[in-house]
Amino acid sequence: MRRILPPVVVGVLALLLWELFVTLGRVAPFILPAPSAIGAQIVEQRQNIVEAALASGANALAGLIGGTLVAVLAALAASRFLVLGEVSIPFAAVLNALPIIALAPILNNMFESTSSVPRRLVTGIVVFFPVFLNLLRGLREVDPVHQELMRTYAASGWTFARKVRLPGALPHLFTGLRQASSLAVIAAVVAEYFGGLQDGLGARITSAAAFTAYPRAWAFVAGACLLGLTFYLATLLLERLAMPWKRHLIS
Amino acid sequence: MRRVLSVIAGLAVAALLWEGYKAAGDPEGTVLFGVRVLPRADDLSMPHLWTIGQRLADPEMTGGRPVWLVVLQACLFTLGITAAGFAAGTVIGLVLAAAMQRFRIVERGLLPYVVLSQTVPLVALAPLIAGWGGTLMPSWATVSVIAAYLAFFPVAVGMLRGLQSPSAGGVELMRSYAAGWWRTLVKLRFPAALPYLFPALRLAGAAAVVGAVVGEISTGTRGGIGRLIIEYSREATSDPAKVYTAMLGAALLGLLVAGAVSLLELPLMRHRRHVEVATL
Amino acid sequence: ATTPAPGASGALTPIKLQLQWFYQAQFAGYIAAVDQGFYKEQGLDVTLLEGGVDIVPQTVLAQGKADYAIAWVPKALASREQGAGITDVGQIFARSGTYQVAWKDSGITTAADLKGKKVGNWGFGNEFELFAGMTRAGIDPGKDVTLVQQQFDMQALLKKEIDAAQAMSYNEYAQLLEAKNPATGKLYTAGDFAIIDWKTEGSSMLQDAVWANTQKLNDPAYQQQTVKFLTATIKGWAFCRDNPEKCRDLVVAKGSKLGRSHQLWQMNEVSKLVWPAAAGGIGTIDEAAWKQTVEISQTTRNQTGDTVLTRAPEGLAYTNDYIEQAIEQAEAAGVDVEGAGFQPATVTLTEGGA
Amino acid sequence: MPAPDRGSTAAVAVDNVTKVFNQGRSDEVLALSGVSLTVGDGEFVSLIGPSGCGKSTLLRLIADLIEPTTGTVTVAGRPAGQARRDQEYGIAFQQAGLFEWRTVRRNVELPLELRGVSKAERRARAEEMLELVGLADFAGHYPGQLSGGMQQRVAIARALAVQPPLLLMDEPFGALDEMTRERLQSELLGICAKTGTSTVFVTHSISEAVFLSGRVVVMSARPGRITASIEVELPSRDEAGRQAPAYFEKITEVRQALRS
Amino acid sequence: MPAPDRGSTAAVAVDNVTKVFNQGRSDEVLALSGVSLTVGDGEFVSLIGPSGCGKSTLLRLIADLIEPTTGTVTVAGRPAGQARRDQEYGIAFQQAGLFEWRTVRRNVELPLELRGVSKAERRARAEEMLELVGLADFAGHYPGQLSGGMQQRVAIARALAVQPPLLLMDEPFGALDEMTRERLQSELLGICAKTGTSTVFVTHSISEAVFLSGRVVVMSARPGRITASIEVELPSRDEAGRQAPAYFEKITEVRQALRS
Ligand SMILES: Nc1ncnc2c1ncn2[C@@H]1O[C@H](COP(=O)(O)OP(=O)(O)OP(=O)(O)O)[C@@H](O)[C@H]1O
Ligand SMILES: Nc1ncnc2c1ncn2[C@@H]1O[C@H](COP(=O)(O)OP(=O)(O)OP(=O)(O)O)[C@@H](O)[C@H]1O
Ligand SMILES: Cc1ncc(C[n+]2csc(CCO)c2C)c(N)n1
Ligand SMILES: [Mg+2]
Ligand SMILES: [Mg+2]
Repeated sequence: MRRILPPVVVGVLALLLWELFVTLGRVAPFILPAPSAIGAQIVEQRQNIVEAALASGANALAGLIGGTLVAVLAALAASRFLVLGEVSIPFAAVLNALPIIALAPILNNMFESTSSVPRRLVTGIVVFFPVFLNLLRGLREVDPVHQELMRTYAASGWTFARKVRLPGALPHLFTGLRQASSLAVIAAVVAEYFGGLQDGLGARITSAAAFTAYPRAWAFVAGACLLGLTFYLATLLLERLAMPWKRHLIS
Repeated sequence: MRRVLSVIAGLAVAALLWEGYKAAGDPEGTVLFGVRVLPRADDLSMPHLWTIGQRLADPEMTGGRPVWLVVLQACLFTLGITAAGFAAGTVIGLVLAAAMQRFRIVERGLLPYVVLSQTVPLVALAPLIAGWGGTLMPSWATVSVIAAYLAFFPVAVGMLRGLQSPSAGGVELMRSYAAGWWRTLVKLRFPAALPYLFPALRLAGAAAVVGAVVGEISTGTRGGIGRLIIEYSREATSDPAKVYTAMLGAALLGLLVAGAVSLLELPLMRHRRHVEVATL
Repeated sequence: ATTPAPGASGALTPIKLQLQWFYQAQFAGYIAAVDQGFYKEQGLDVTLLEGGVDIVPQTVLAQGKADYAIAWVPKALASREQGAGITDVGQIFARSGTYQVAWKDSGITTAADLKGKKVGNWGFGNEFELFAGMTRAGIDPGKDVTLVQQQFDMQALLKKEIDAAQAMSYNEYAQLLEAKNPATGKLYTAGDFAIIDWKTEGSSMLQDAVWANTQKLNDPAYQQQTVKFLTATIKGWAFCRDNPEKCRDLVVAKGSKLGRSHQLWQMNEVSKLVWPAAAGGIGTIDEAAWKQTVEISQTTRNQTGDTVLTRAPEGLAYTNDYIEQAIEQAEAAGVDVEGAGFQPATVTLTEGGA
Repeated sequence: MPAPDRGSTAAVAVDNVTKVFNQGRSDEVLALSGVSLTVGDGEFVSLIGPSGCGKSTLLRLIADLIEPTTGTVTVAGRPAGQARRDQEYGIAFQQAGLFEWRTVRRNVELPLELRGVSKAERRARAEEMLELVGLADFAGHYPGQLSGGMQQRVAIARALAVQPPLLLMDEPFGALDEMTRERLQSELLGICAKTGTSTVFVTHSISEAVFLSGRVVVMSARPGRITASIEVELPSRDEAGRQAPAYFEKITEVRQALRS
Repeated sequence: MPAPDRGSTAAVAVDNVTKVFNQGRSDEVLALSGVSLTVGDGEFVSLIGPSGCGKSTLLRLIADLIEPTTGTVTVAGRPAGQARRDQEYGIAFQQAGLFEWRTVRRNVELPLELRGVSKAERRARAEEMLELVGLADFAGHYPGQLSGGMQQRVAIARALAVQPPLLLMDEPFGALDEMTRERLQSELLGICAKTGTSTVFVTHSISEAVFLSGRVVVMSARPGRITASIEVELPSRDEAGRQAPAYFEKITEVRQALRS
């Protein structure tokens, strides 16, 4: 209750102020629509919002899963072979600094703009970095006590990886995934911006905005926010399920 | 030095992969179950690296300036926008973090929205913010606003963690010195937060670049690299290598910003431990 | 607002015109009017604002950040419905230049043939003639075709990812003809493609028009200024009709990233859309064409089931008052405002439009 | 059993103090109940007791880092809050809590800096304090370059920098190994003797409490109260003292007080 | 002074061992030099000495976590490496080093799991060990839910799970407060007596070494060698023993050996 109340109060207050600002200030809807107008559009367009969110969500999910899988494999390899790790970390850091989203038009040409592959690829690449970098750090950071302990148990490299490295890196994996989850949604929506199938939230938002139908555009934006939030919360849930020991912590 | 070498090694490998795939891959790409899983390798989709290099040297249009110069100038323009956005985002992030640290209730009420703010697609914000151009601010500044919108987030979250990082002992020590909130902030919390701030700034730098590039496209601001990507990609049909020169420019921009942030960090982070911040 | 009487004090009135896309020959008339000093003659100092992907010119105009804007009629009418107070004061393009292009060998020649195909379009409200055409042919754009947003180039069609692509006669269509056919090593020719022209399919809508701020039109000074602006604009378009090469050069000098032969082609095609002008002269809004545009806007549905307009336009959506005065003044100055004798040239495209 | 009153010159006077954490909530904790304690001028008092008995709570009450629920705390004749603002005391914790971004010297200067002492004077005082704890040579080092014992010495120098009449220490040697610990104990005794500082010292170690203190105050848990106050007289406070029968006797006495 | 030979049944025999770290590099360290040590069957031997004298190094040599530069290490009559693979010993460190993602029970089961012990037997043995350290009720908890002392007890249970004839411990109680520490010491003695385990115990605390061990081995630093080996006989190893004069005498003897 103490955790829920303040954000709810802030949210309601902000919406009220927004509504008042728009109505009292006579702000035209094509500049800033009122929350009530957006709400009406959300109700009216709910079917479309859900459909578009499913399409964008599918892309985000595919990218998230694909990017994570590749990142996990790459991190395993890089933690196993030292040279690979040495090279990959600065390289990944450099690539991470690039505006990957701008790759979309090129990927559209290299693959097929009529399929969802290019935008899923963009999402996957965006997801890859935080997961890879965090997981690799986790895999490398093994408690020296654990390391010695496993040696006293005469455990093989594979056993060590399975019993110590992987579970020990789990918190790091989820740190990466938390960042990646909402990035995935953003990337999936923004990638739609560069052409391709017109079935997602990004296409709906731009098309509504082009008609100056801002309440409708913001209705889809609200859908995108909700989608991002869903992804984020789903990751949190997964994290709690995967790491029961973190749940039971006493201070 | 080692890092530079390994990045160069990585680039060389990437270049080899590119040309290798061009040589070995199907020009029409590989289609599995109706989905093209491997890209097309034809010159239209994947020009030779030397074609791209050549394109950089050639003039943009007959009698025009060479492409590399155009790209470089666009990069510099966007760099300016990015820097302004980065600076504004950093300041906003810092102020927010300080406010959230100071008042628990502000943190409780605001933090969820700070996280939520990043799920709003830029595409939606751009028209709203673009509307401020010309009246509230020069139109290039609207792009900076978009860059700042993306940049403030890692700073706010990372800095909040940093400001909260001093142990209870440190805080009690300052209280025993009868130091108020402000002095505690200046003498203890802020310096203690630096190891959290710099990784956050690196993220913010990358975010600002993305914001500037996408923002230029969205608001139709001329002169920058984002706009150039769109302009050149209109010509992808007849001049495919040109798009790639603009992409290289964007990459260069990303590197410039990342490098600048790292430089900022060097003198301040000697004798300090390094931490990793997780945003979100 | 007070608009100083031009010439009286010698000071020029600053004017901002929002274009709807990148600098290209589509806007040659305005570019020429600036360059040739036609606006200056009228006491106006016109600044052109370049467009972009997310720039909605009519919104910019309604927000008061431009004095006039160039926009397609259906999109502008949609914005009016959302509260943007704007009025069409000059219908420069008498007809639509939108095609749907397919490969000759695909067998697509009419809208009806699009059923079940992957159909490219631009979105952003540029797709309504296509949707109207399909609707008239009994195809539901939401169900019977796969809609694909085209990128900023024509790759998707050239690679046969889509079966038909949206193209402006003056721009994207030319890009197709500037591309090299890898099979022959030569440029593609018109013979390689089939064109669905919405003018012949009966679903064409009015395009580039000059829009003014409705509220400000109550101000006599703005009225006066509008007439002057339109007069100079007419001169600009007439100049380009008569001097296409010169206008091509002006456009290229503006920094258009597309090349010279491309812009000459575009100049020629655009002139075809302007000239010969509607009855009454360039910019006059033809009642029938307007009605058709409004009617299609109200009935055609897009993929989400929305129509462009939910009701007939209210208030002053268009007026011929100012363009008629402008035409009069231009004629008085010896300008041919009808262009009845306009003969399009034949432009040869080079690779990449260079 | 309240400690005997040492008169009005007392360095610390805790009078019938009760401390309740989270009052009125479900996780309410009665940490201290009816505690009275007087520390005379120049006296060295140790607080010992099982974990969670409220030793730190009592120390933090004296330092005015928290406020008593009932009762009063007086330091140097003033209310604790006033004494804190007047910097009547120096404090050190189990974690040295040095600021890693400041050199050793600037760590010691910190409390002076906050008092607005001039740069030259700050510097001189810091050097002096570092001399006292035997770290003059490390003034320019960063804390990360020092061992745990050295860090703890810097923390003590920092606590002493304002030359406070009262020193409050919460298990300052808890994290050190026994041999380093014994060395620092001797040093601390020397410093306190030289400066005439009164000291309240929280510890878990019986031998440490006995070796250092003039009086060992024993506390019991739940709710924390003072159960015994044992005066300690040793023939000497040095290596010989650690082997004196009186030392071992007092250790046994304190152990028994703790067990009871 | 080499420790006396206890015959061929020795649990541990370290023979003239030298350990050099980073040999041939500029940061070469001679950690141990000519160390010989024999631990008899069922004997409890403590290693004590200043920080950095090589106590942990010696223990890790016995555990075959590192290899001697010269000399040999024999555990239960076999080379140390063989003994490690045969899991002849259990080990515990200052950090409990529990796997936070495993419940207490599964932490204790881990060494059995790696030996391929069947599930049912693993479970039974883990319960038994937890019973022994008094944590049977916490089998289903995660380490994060336990206090430091409890964690350390789990670590001991884990070390004992394979019922090794030899127990190696490196400051296992170093991070605990004195009272918890004393309780665990008594428990450890009980367990060792019950199971007849031989023990090598590294500590910094003189009183701990004396209280626990049959023999205290004193080491000196740079290069680490054994300087004394003090046999300890106490009337009893309980609260009374901690107050016996013999106890205090031995403490003084070890302290002097350390100082010399
Ligand atoms: N801020 C707080 N909020 C709630 N309870 C507290 C707080 N601080 C201390 N307590 C409780 O008060 C009691 C006394 O705590 P205190 O830290 O004073 O014990 P201590 O004797 O110093 O223990 P230790 O020897 O472990 O340091 C404990 O039960 C503790 O849980
Ligand atoms: N892996 C290593 N590489 C290099 N030097 C080492 C290594 N391990 C230990 N040393 C050095 O060997 C010496 C003995 O170290 P060791 O850890 O055995 O001491 P110790 O007696 O256990 O000390 P402490 O009481 O602090 O635990 C020290 O000087 C240490 O720096
Ligand atoms: C995203 C996007 N929007 C519009 C067009 C097409 N376009 C180019 S010129 C023109 C006429 C208006 O100026 C139009 C509609 C495109 N290619 N891409
Ligand atoms: Mg305490
Ligand atoms: Mg050690």
